[in-house]
Amino acid sequence: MSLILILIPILAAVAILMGGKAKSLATGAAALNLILGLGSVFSWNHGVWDLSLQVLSKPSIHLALGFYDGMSVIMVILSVLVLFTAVMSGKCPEGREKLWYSSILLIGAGALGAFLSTDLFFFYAFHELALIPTFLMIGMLGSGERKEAAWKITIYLSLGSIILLAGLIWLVAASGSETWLFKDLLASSIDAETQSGIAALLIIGFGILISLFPFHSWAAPAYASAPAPVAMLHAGVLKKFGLYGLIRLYPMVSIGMQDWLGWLIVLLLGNILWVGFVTINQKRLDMMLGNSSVMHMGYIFLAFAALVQAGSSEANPLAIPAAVVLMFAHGISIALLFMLTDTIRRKTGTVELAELGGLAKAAPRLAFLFGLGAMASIGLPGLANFSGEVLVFLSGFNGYTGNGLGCVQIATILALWGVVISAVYMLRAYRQTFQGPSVAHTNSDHVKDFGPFCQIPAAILAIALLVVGIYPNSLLHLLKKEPAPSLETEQASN
Amino acid sequence: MSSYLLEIIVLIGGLVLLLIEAFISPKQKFKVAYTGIFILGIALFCLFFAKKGFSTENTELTRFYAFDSLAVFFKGFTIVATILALLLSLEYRKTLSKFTANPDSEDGTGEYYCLFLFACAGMMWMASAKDLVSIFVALELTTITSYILVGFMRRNVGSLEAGVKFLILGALSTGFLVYGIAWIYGATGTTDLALIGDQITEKNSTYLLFGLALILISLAFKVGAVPMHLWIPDVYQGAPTPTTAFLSIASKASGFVIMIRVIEPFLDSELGSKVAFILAVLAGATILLGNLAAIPQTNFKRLLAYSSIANAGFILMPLAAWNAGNDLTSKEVVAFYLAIYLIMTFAAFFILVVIHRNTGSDDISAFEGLGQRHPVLALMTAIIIGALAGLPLTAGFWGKFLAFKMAVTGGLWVPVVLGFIGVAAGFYYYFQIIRAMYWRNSLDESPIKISPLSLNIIAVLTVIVVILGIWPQPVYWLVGG
Amino acid sequence: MASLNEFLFVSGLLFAIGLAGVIIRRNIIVIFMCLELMLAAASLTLVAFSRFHIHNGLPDYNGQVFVFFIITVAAAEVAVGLAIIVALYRARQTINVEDLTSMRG
Amino acid sequence: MDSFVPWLLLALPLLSAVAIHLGLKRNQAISAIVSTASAALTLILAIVLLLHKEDVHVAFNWISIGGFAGIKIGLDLDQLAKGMMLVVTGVGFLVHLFSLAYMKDDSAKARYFCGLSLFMFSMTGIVLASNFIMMFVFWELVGLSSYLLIGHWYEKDSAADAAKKAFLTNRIGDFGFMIGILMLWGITGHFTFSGLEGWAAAPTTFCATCLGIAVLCIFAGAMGKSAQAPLHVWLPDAMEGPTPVSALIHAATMVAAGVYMMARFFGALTPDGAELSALVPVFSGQTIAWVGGITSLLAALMATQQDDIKKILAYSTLSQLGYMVMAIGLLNPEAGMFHLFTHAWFKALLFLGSGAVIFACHHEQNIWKMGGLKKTMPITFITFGIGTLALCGFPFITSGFWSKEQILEAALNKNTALFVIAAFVAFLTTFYMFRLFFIAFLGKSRSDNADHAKEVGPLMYVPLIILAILALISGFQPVAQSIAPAYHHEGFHMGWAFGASILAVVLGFGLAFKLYKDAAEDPLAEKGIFKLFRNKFYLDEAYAKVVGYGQDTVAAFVHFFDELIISGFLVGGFSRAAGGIGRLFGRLQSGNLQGYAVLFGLGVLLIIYLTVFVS
Repeated sequence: MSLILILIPILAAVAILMGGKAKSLATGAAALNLILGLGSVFSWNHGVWDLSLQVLSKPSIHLALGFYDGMSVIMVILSVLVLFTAVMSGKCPEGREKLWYSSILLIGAGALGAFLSTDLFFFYAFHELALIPTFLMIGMLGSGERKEAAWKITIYLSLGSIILLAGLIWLVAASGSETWLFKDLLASSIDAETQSGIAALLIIGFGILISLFPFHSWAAPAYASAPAPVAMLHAGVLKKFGLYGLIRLYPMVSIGMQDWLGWLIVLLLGNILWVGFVTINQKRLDMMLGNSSVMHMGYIFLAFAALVQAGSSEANPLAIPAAVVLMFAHGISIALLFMLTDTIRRKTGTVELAELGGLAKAAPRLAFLFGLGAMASIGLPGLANFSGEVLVFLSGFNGYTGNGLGCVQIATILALWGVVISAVYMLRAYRQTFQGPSVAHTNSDHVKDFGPFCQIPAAILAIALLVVGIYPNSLLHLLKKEPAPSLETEQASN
Repeated sequence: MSSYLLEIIVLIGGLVLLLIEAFISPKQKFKVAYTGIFILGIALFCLFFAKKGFSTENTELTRFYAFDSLAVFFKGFTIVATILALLLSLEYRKTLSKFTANPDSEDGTGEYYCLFLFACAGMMWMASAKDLVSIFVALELTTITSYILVGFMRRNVGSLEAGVKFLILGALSTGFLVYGIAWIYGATGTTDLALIGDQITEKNSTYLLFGLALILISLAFKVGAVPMHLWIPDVYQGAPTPTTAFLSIASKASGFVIMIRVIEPFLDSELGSKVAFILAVLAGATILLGNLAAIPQTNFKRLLAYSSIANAGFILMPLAAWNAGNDLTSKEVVAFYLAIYLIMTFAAFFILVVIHRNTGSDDISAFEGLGQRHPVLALMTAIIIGALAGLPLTAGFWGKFLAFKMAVTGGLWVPVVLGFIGVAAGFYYYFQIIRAMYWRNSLDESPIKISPLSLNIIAVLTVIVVILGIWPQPVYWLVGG
Repeated sequence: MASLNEFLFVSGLLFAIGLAGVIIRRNIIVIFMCLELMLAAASLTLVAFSRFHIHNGLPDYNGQVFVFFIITVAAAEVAVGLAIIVALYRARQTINVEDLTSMRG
Repeated sequence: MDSFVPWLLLALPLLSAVAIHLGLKRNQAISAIVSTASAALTLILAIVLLLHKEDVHVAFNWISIGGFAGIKIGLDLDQLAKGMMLVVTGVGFLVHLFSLAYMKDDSAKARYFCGLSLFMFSMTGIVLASNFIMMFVFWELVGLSSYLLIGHWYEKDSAADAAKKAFLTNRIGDFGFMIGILMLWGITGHFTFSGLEGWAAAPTTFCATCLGIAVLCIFAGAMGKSAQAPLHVWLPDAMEGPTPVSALIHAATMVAAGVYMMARFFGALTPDGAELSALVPVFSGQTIAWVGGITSLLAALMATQQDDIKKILAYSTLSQLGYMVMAIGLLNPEAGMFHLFTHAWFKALLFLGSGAVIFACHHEQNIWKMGGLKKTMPITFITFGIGTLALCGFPFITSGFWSKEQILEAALNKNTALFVIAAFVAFLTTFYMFRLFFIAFLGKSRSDNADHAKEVGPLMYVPLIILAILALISGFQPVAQSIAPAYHHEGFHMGWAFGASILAVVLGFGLAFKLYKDAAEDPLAEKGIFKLFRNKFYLDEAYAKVVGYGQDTVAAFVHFFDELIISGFLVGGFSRAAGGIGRLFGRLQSGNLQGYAVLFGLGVLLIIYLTVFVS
């Protein structure tokens, strides 16, 4: 079943490349995936989703798919939601439909594959599969300084992947595990000294992929230049791969991670405060959003730091749920914002904040949806991000007894100031774009609002934000269930 | 049936081809290549479908000749590489005839095809050679043939310059090989590697290590390891492209098989750690230099040359982390790596030839606009380039992956770190091709012309690269023999 | 009779002279001759080892046989090499190695 | 009581807001009616609940995680909440009613009522919240509705900026609030008020200073929401919103939420009438009290020199909130709540009255362009007068007197300095209110707009009358006792406090009468210290500078360094280093055969050395 989820977009992409009707195939595939993916909520721990094929005997590597636990389910839901809406958003340049839609589908397939893999190798490999079309799309069909941006993201993320791979190989070698399956790896143990080195590689490797400070300079230009669906998928979904991986592998290096707790905290505060200030100084809506997405990674890292400090998910039961909810929320909200920024770019012809103003008059629906996304991203209660952020802050103070502040608590307090910073830039941008008197680019003769049909993708994301925001338990319940005992169907191929 | 019949088939086939070549009309010279492919096909068929029937029992040559799984794999490898090189020569013959006897006919191209068979026979023998003498002779058969293959375009200054450089440096390395053999012989009184292995002790270690160092110099030259890599960029760039492909794949592979044969007794002896150390140094230096020097390159052929140096470094890594145990052995990893390397590199050279025929240039800038001029070729190129860079889900990943795994298990931290730097640099320079294809526009928007032969071969190789990327197990079936 | 060490010293010297010639001389023909000198040095080493390696009262002739192989190979190498050098001369009118720098970097 | 009735209190306004947004907005009139009806229904429910004497507690799990106590969305309807509910729904309903007329011709009436309903929902959430997280949720949501309503006329730059400023200033307060909640959670292990109560009854060992800091952090939230100095700057700007909004949100209810929250919090820390000071260190209370006192003084001073009718009222709100906060800080939350209760009615009255005036004067807000409204708008005049008296604390007949007396009493008992300030503020209050009253309503009209003013319609004056009645009677003991019994109402003593209060009213009135009885322009304007008052102590300018030079310059610097060092130097350095080494290797590749031979020779030496001589 899991394989179907990955194959649908891949096959659709192949069909598109062979000359099928690009748009309808892509939309159909993504819709099918959405239904299947949402359906998994009810059936994920029944075992029907599991698959395990050995593709290499020495070392033993399996094409193993399935839902490892509730976190995978949540990430898959995020992926199918964003994939579906990404397919429907943006505007494909004339004559490039094949490239456009097949790339989007491949990125989606890669992301789904990564989150569905229960084998460390394929977890890594699927992510790479998703990166290549990302690079290509930014370089070919992006806007603005697309080539520089694309080259930068290519080099950065490749480097990150390499460092990560080094960490993963070392991890497996040190664990002594016979296979690369998560279940075997997580059942093994590594001595403390080795853990430290592996943890460093994982932090840097995953960190580059997540745009952890100071490896963040690729993110904003790439998102600003990327075609809307690519920015949505990468910032919304693919970037979460790194965090997902860190959390997934954390139990194996829990001791080693503690050596780096101080650094982790410094870096995450770099994300929140340093990049926060960088964001305030942005003059363009797309760059502002790109930087804000970098900044918000810091909060998820904060939850991770809290987990590291506590030493296990039992000692800090809040950290992982906090990170997961915030990952989901950030994914949806940033996808929504990138989608709408692209809409603004197309409707008004500019994303320079100085050239915008009063757009709410001509495009109230757009203004509402963008406002919802903006409010979500600055952590307004009732929208998903708040649920995540409040859990992050709680996880930071978990175990605090009132006798002096630990480093994680201080980080939490400083991170809270980031909430103010994000409100500053987000409201400033919203004020500059939608409020005030209309200007040449935004008057109502020039700009038309969303049609009722065009707002469907945005509305889907908005609803997701609302559902999780109003009732976070809808996601958290998924995290509580135990995964199904994995099927022992190893079809050895030798 | 004796197993060296295989070499004899190829060798006699080569001689027969020379005869045919002499009597065939200038327009028909390409038929020589097809005949050569046919002969090699027979040899391949014999190798794979009758290998159970071969034996080396009770023959005079047993002392010099091994027929183990390593030999079988590398014989097959050589034959496949030669077939592909011949196919590539067919695609390249326009350029070839332009710089040989008579540009309009294909008068001067016939011998070119025959030479591959002789070189192939030499390499097949190398795969089996287990005595220093037979190693030397087989190696020289290949090397001397290669001199001609490199300098074949006698009206092309680049080809001749490459030929001379190869000749001088090649002969120099031969000198070191012979001198090294002499010292090993002096220390042990034998040239049989199996007997040498029994005599390796701490006592005579200085002579032995001196001899081994000299042999390693020569073999490093053969595989293109630093610091004996200097000939590679110039020779690869100047030589006719099929020769380059042949050198960078088949020749390198036979260099490695000999290296395995020579160092195996040393690595299994009490001097093992010393030999492993020097190999690790070579590996680290080779990876670093190959990858970093590739960064500023603008000529794709020269880029591939540096990449071939870099790959030699990656292959040296599992050898340095020597493991002959029953888990994943170093020999398997080397064979695995080379098998995948063959597929990717030949695909890259086929693409290069196609581009060269259309644009007359080997530069990276010749790839500009390929994404629009021929989307299918561009896609396949992207996959091949990705594989060369070592992206997961392409075959190229697995070679590097196993090499790294081996090195990590063996605790070779410095080469591993350098290796990762190298892979990162690799992403940088390989992706320049992708960038040129997709992000840049060429002035010439006309579609690329590509022969069905090339297209099919590239397509097949690409598909293999993808399938092996997801499911690499079949390589083990070949490697395991 | 001279000892093994003396033979080895001479042959080593010859080898070094050959190598030095390859490095120093600019004329390709001379370089090629130096290369042959190196092979000859190696052959001398082999013969010396062979001569001083006594089996059952007889020298070990394996080494001396190997020398014949070396001579054969050297001859083939010279044949091919000279052909290439001639072709080069016809194309460039020079056999000076310093003129062969069209490819670099 | 059926547990579903409390939920209705929350659900009705939310449903109304959602319905209006999703569909009803096409028909503006229906939207307005739906919203008003929901307000009316909640008012009825609130009264029903008030009559029902028992406390009601309902809750459902909002966030539940294994190993963590979880967070609930729960409603605590005790006496404190019920009384506040009455204020919220009562003022809310009247404001809805008033808005029907006031916003009649607004093109975005539906959006306006949607915002009002959203506010009613959020405010109800704050009042009924059973725990701090839930309170924070709704705390932010009232901030949102306030943002939306201040920015109702978003095309005006001033309105858009004011909305943004309000939101951001509140965010700064909420920064502290969240830290406070987290620290409190760490110290006590509870978010819920009932949990805190349990903890306070038998406290575990804890660090008292930490608790004091936590209390102050939580108070920071109140400072933002209740606009205490130095976070007060948003409230005067918030007057850019429609006047009914100012009455509801920025006078009667939302800005009082900070006081309510502190009362709720301190209530939870003092189960069964225990002394608060047993748990909370003295410095917390003192700080809070001084913040309140200083705010009330500064705001009152600033109010004396404002010309905009709404601004005067806004500063007076600040000043009165300062009173309430002072009462909280003096550990007498009952007094603060009592003042909140009475203040809500008369301040809503004043704002709606000013709204009526503004409406009648065609959106003229400068009091110097009004005048003589006594004749043209008699009902407004009378009700506004009642409101003014109540605000000044006119003895015995107004509600304001009773509640202010309590605060003065508390100050007198605990801190003489604050008592002096409070008394002085009382004097200032009377002074500036009568200044406003004289200039706007008496004398001659000073502009065409004021000339043509007509009495407003019944939809507007009925709420005024109702509020005027409440402004008079709500402070009397029997009334207060029956409506809001939780707001502890001590008997009244004749004493220093009473004397000071009388003196303040008399002096204030006298001075205002002397200066402004028939003034055509302000005799104090541009005079020394009054200029300072008029310019709000230049605080807004100072803040703009801080934001401009502090935040934006820092941001520009950081951005510059980000590009230069991280992107350019660090990362660029690596790639340049790699490329440079690559070119260096390329230089070895000289193309010269002899060069190669030399390198070959060196390589030979190296390998031989490494193999043979390195062990």
